[in-house]
Amino acid sequence: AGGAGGGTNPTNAPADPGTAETPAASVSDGLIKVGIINNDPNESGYRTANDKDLKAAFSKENGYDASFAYSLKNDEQITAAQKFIQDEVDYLLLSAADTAGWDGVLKDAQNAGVKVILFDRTIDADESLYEASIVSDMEKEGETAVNWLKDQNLDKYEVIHIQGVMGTAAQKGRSGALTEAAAADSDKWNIVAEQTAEWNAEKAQQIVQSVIDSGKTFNVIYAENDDMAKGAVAALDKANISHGVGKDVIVMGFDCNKWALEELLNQNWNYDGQCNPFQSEYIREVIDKLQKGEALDQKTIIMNEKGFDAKTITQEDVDNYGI
Amino acid sequence: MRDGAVLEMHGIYKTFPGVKALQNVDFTLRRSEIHALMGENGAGKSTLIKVLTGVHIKDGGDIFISGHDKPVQIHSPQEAQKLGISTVYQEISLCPNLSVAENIFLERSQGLFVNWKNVNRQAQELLDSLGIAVDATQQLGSCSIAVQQMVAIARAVDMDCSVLILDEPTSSLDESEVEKLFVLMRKLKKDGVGIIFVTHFLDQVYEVCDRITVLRDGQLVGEYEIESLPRVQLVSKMLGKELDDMADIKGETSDKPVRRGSPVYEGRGLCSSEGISPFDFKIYSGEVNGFTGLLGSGRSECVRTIFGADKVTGGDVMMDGQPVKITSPREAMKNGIAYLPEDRKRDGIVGDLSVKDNIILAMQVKQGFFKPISKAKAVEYANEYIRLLDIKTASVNTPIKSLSGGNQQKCILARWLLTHPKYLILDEPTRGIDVGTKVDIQKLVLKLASEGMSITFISSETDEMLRTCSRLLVMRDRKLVGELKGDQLTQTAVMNTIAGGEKNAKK
Amino acid sequence: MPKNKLSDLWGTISRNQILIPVAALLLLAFFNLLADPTFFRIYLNQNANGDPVLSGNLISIIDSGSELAILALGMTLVTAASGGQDISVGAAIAISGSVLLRVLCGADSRSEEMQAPIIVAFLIACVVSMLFGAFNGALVAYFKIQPMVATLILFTAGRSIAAWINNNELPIVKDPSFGVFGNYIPGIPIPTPFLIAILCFVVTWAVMKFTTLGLYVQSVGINEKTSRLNGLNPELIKLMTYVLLGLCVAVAALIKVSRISTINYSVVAKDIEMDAILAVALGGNALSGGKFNMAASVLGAYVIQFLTTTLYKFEVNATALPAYKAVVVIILVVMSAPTVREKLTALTKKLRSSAAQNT
Amino acid sequence: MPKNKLSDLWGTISRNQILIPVAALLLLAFFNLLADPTFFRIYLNQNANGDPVLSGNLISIIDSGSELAILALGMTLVTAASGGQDISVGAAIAISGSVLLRVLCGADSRSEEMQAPIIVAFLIACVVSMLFGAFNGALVAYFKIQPMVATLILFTAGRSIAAWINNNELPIVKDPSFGVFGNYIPGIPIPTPFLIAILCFVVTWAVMKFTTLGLYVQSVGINEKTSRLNGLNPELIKLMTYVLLGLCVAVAALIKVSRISTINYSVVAKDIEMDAILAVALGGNALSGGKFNMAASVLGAYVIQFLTTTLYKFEVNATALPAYKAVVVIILVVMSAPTVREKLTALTKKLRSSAAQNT
Ligand SMILES: Nc1ncnc2c1ncn2[C@@H]1O[C@H](COP(=O)(O)OP(=O)(O)OP(=O)(O)O)[C@@H](O)[C@H]1O
Ligand SMILES: Nc1ncnc2c1ncn2[C@@H]1O[C@H](COP(=O)(O)OP(=O)(O)OP(=O)(O)O)[C@@H](O)[C@H]1O
Ligand SMILES: [Mg+2]
Ligand SMILES: [Mg+2]
Repeated sequence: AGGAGGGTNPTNAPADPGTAETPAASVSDGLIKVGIINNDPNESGYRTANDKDLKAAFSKENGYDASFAYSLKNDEQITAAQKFIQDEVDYLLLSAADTAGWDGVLKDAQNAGVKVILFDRTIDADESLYEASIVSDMEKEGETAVNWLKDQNLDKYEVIHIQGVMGTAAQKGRSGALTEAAAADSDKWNIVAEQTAEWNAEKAQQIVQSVIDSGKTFNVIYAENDDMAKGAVAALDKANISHGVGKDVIVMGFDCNKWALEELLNQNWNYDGQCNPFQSEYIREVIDKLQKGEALDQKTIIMNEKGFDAKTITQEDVDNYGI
Repeated sequence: MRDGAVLEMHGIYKTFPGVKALQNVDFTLRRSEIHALMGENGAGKSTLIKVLTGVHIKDGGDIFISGHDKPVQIHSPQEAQKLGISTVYQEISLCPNLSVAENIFLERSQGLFVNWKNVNRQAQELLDSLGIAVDATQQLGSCSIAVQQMVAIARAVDMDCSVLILDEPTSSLDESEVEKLFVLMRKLKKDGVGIIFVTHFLDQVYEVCDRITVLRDGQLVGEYEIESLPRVQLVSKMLGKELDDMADIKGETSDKPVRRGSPVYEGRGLCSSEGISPFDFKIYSGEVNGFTGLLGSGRSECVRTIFGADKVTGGDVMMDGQPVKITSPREAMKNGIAYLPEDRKRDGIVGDLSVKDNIILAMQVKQGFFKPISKAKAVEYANEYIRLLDIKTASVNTPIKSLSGGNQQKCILARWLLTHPKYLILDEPTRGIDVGTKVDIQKLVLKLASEGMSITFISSETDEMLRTCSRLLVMRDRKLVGELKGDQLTQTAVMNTIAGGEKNAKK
Repeated sequence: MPKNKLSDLWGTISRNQILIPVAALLLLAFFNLLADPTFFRIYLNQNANGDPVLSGNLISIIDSGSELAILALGMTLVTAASGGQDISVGAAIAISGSVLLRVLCGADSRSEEMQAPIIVAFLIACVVSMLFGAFNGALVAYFKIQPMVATLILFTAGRSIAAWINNNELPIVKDPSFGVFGNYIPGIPIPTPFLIAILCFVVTWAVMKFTTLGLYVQSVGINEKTSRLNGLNPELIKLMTYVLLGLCVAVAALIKVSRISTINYSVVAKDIEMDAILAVALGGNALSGGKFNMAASVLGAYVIQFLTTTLYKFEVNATALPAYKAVVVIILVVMSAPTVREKLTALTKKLRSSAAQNT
Repeated sequence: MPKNKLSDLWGTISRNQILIPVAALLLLAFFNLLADPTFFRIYLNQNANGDPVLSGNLISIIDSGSELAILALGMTLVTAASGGQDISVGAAIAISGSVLLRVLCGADSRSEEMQAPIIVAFLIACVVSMLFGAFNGALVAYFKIQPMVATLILFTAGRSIAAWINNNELPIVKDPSFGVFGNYIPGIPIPTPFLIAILCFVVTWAVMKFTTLGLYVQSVGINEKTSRLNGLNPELIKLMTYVLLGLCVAVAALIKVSRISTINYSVVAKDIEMDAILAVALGGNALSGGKFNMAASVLGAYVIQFLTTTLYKFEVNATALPAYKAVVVIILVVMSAPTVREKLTALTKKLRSSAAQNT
């Protein structure tokens, strides 16, 4: 799945079962028919990579006949799911916009014999309604990052905490670990500023700028995504505050954008946490097992997610894990 | 309160930024009388009425109403209505995209529940009883201004009132409709209603009124019995000048300039999307001509077609013998045509802009985008015309919408005069203008013509047109039906030609 | 002369503003019919609880479009009276839904039983929602702030307020009886949201028929000064329309939270304000206020839902989805633009006159 | 009588609409001064490249507020002429920035060198942006669609288009010379965005001074019919304002992408449309069109930025941030509401007359 990061193939790959080519053959081909419901790929670099990965994996060559539907709205996703059920797909792959409201459709799916696999996000529904759920554990991402930070053994942690859009799973998970760590050891840890930049580089820049302008000292920037880390660094550069490996301020980001990993490689940043968008291999594994009639070891499959340290990162990592 | 008075106002003051609109004005209205409120444009007539009806809050003074022993405080039109004061304002206050019935009902509705069928029926009965030929369910905006005006009157009249205020209700009515209105007013008067009547038509005052109150520059000049105040004196009281003879008011001039040569403007087979039948028209340099006809006969449509204000759908135009294309106001302006529209509020003023900007607008457009008129120059132009036309305004920077109706009209006239047109079209320039200024405008028209400008002059008052025009084009049912000139220019001849259509039609 | 009568009829229709959403609906329906006649299939089956339910694309449309249609009612009034739109309805739904759940769940967001009768919770939500409506209305009516700016405040702050009401928790109502409003009433195969919507239309229709509300709102919207001269109180009337919109919001919120028995503050009813405004515009109503036609707005709402369902049906490319939607909407709105309508009427007139000459 | 002169001056000021944003600025400044006088400290230090730069809160404000101020210029014109607002400016910035980067980076989003001179890229971005502006303008002017609905299309589709222009990639310009527009020109300690903004104001001022744009736009906004009868072409003028806004958008986009040398389609300039509209409203301009005051809008933009910086400075709770902002904005907008202004003028009058009586 690693190779999906690069490439420039346009997004409108397969879709249109029935209309494009060999309409009669499509079902009897022995292709596995999947309906994939995802969030809008323009939402973020993460989502773009995720979509590309899925499109590459569920191709005709790989034995799949895949249809895609995208929306950031739950209602629209449910509508799409109903349609896939009517189209009698074999598998319904779902990255839900919202955790609730899926019971009805999933029951319909079950009745129609459609197997449901959740990816990227869990939902509030009975476990019996889906086969497997392949997710990132945002809390774990946060813990990994905070543990890394703890390992730096600073005398004092003066952290600027730049949050994502409040209430999102990523924000909650990544904020949680830091808040906990700061509360646990309040002598050593101090949150200098905590503000939401709504995933936006410029807002992050303004927030850090504001901290600098008010003359506060800090030595860690904990930004909940790469864009915001980038904005923060722009503010540091303006004030001539050094950052990176062995410098005054430790910079931490998430999502492993390729350019962000390159910053690590150049020692400008210190840490980048992965939020793994390459879920297709996990999903295919599940489908293979189900096709063979094997049982799954567990329902909830938590993906492997790394945290990269500027001291140890290699060009290979950048190529493999950059999105 | 005096005996028989239904309404008394004492020492009323009202100031607008830069204008003392009313200063120590007294006014008394008795039961069963029609009381004319007279004065020049901007004298404060409408302001007095608006103070009375709670549109404006007075700065000082007391208002007494019969049946209340203390002075009443009127803060809103609703309160005025409750006190039995019913009003037709100068600017027609109706909703054009509602139906006639809805408009009538609006004023009188109380409570939240209605029966729409009854509303329509009652409205129709009311309209019929007043002889207004209109369908109650028709959208008001599609009726002519005259009908709209009658609807506004009908609506006010139908209320249970002891005071009825009519602020220039007749400015857009023709004679037969005015007559209908007078019948109605006399009937109400007999029923004990006190009526305040504002108009600039002296004939009408002397026809129906019992008493006259004259205002000048926001101050009371006096209250007079109609018999004791001959016309000449009334005018001199309004203008504040002694006048010796009627000739001055009538503005009679002996020599109407008629000049021949080649036509300045000549149109053939002109027609527009508004449905006017194709017509031919020409005007010579230094000539004043006009369109005449009944209300809605299409006079305005003709001139709008000439100016390109409506979508022109056909016709050839020559100016000074050269064929030109005029399908938009811009092209007309380029060719030296100017047009003063009849509906000043809708088509004339740019309400929020200053008097100065309003005056220079057309000139500026003619000069072009990259040649703005400098501020100093603009002020100079504005002041020149404020003096020339005697426009009453606090300053050149006052928004035009706060000027009195007549003064707004003068600003628009100034706008077009400033462009020094070859051919000037004036559609009802004297509507809502006081006697003094009316004469001034007529004189101005003749003066401009004598300097070589061609002018088309439209007015609902036939004698005004007879005084200024050397040629009259008669319209009927959106068709040009005749032309009168020279000796034919008499009241009777005009009337006959206008009416001729009916005879013909009956044949 | 049947021909003449026919063209007469056509004339009336083409002048009538409801023509526009109807034409849009027909157009979409026709397009779907051509592309895939099965689009219109409706079948009866059983849902997970064993109750009979109707399903099919058309049912989905009337089901999912209901909240929008209900909002369109209030939005039309607000538009007509104040010549502007309330952009805070989405956030207001979040607040109202949050209140509803707060009352139902009490302090414990995972309680097994409802802490209050649904009707009580709903009434409280209505009151809160109407208060927020009154807040917007007061800014617009008394402080003369442009509706879009005035409602921007609640638009920005609303979802924070909603989260705060429930202490940032996402309460879930476990009692299935609450799900009735967003799904099906056992035994009735028609989606409840649609039934609620119909109830709302009937009430609105009755109000329009038996009261002067419509007339007052229109005259205030057309000319505020005139209305005042006519003895109306324009401020009060404007305020009232916003309060009524608040009521519509509460009903829509009930349906929304009932659909999923919980709420997600940041996404519930997201972007619904734009759709509600579009519905009003598609109904041929002038967004600058004045005359209005409620039925047309409601149809407009269903047109939008029809369009959404159609786009899903045709699996348009994900990246292009908003673009497609936008393009269709623009075509519809252009169709309903006054200028184009005038042209249409003129055309009809011509047709009629030529028809008259022929007979 | 100096007293009288003073109150005269005060009278003039209180009637002047620029009073409002100025008062808002003073209010915010005063508040900050009370809370922490060091807020206003400005100091000179060196940035990472060793160039001297000014910093401090005030510098941050004039720096970060520049895009908004530039947009406010165009938005004011659009508002004045068409009596509505363009809600697509954020999406348009995404498009324009995307074009800029596409031209600079060519097909390879990670290229080390720029593929075209910046000026060429910028000009192309300007043209594209003005074309989109013309699209909006044409819908508004010729099809008479309400601005908000007309621009809704680009608002919805814009970010998809932006993503499509760069094949969904996020190009990065590596050449440091590109960063100049969003940061500092070596040797000049004032942030470049502010310099660009000043340039824009000067150009605007000159345009207002040496052309009749202001008069035309206002008269079209106040009375379209009259304007037509005076030889103006209202449609063309409206269209022009949208095209000019397009130009402002391109400039703002240049600054935005230069700040971080890349673009993120989904978040760049997010919600900036609302701020731009607010800036116009805070400047005391009627959102329903007509008379306008550009300088007041620009000040309005900086007021908004001042507010944002203040809120950051006071470290308000992240969840409550929108609520705080909304509350302050409402206070400012209410202050600038015409009715309140009238009351203020009346008060002044009273003060003056009592002053006159005393002398
Ligand atoms: N709202 C206002 N704001 C400022 N000045 C006003 C306002 N209304 C009227 N004025 C001024 O008050 C004076 C009196 O105006 P008013 O409308 O009462 O005149 P009028 O006698 O009715 O004139 P006309 O015959 O032209 O209707 C005028 O100078 C006018 O400019
Ligand atoms: N906007 C309109 N909608 C419908 N009918 C109109 C409209 N404008 C004018 N008319 C009608 O067209 C006819 C001719 O109007 P026009 O204004 O040219 O007449 P006029 O002779 O100038 O009369 P007036 O003295 O009322 O101005 C009238 O019957 C009028 O009712
Ligand atoms: Mg008057
Ligand atoms: Mg006329």
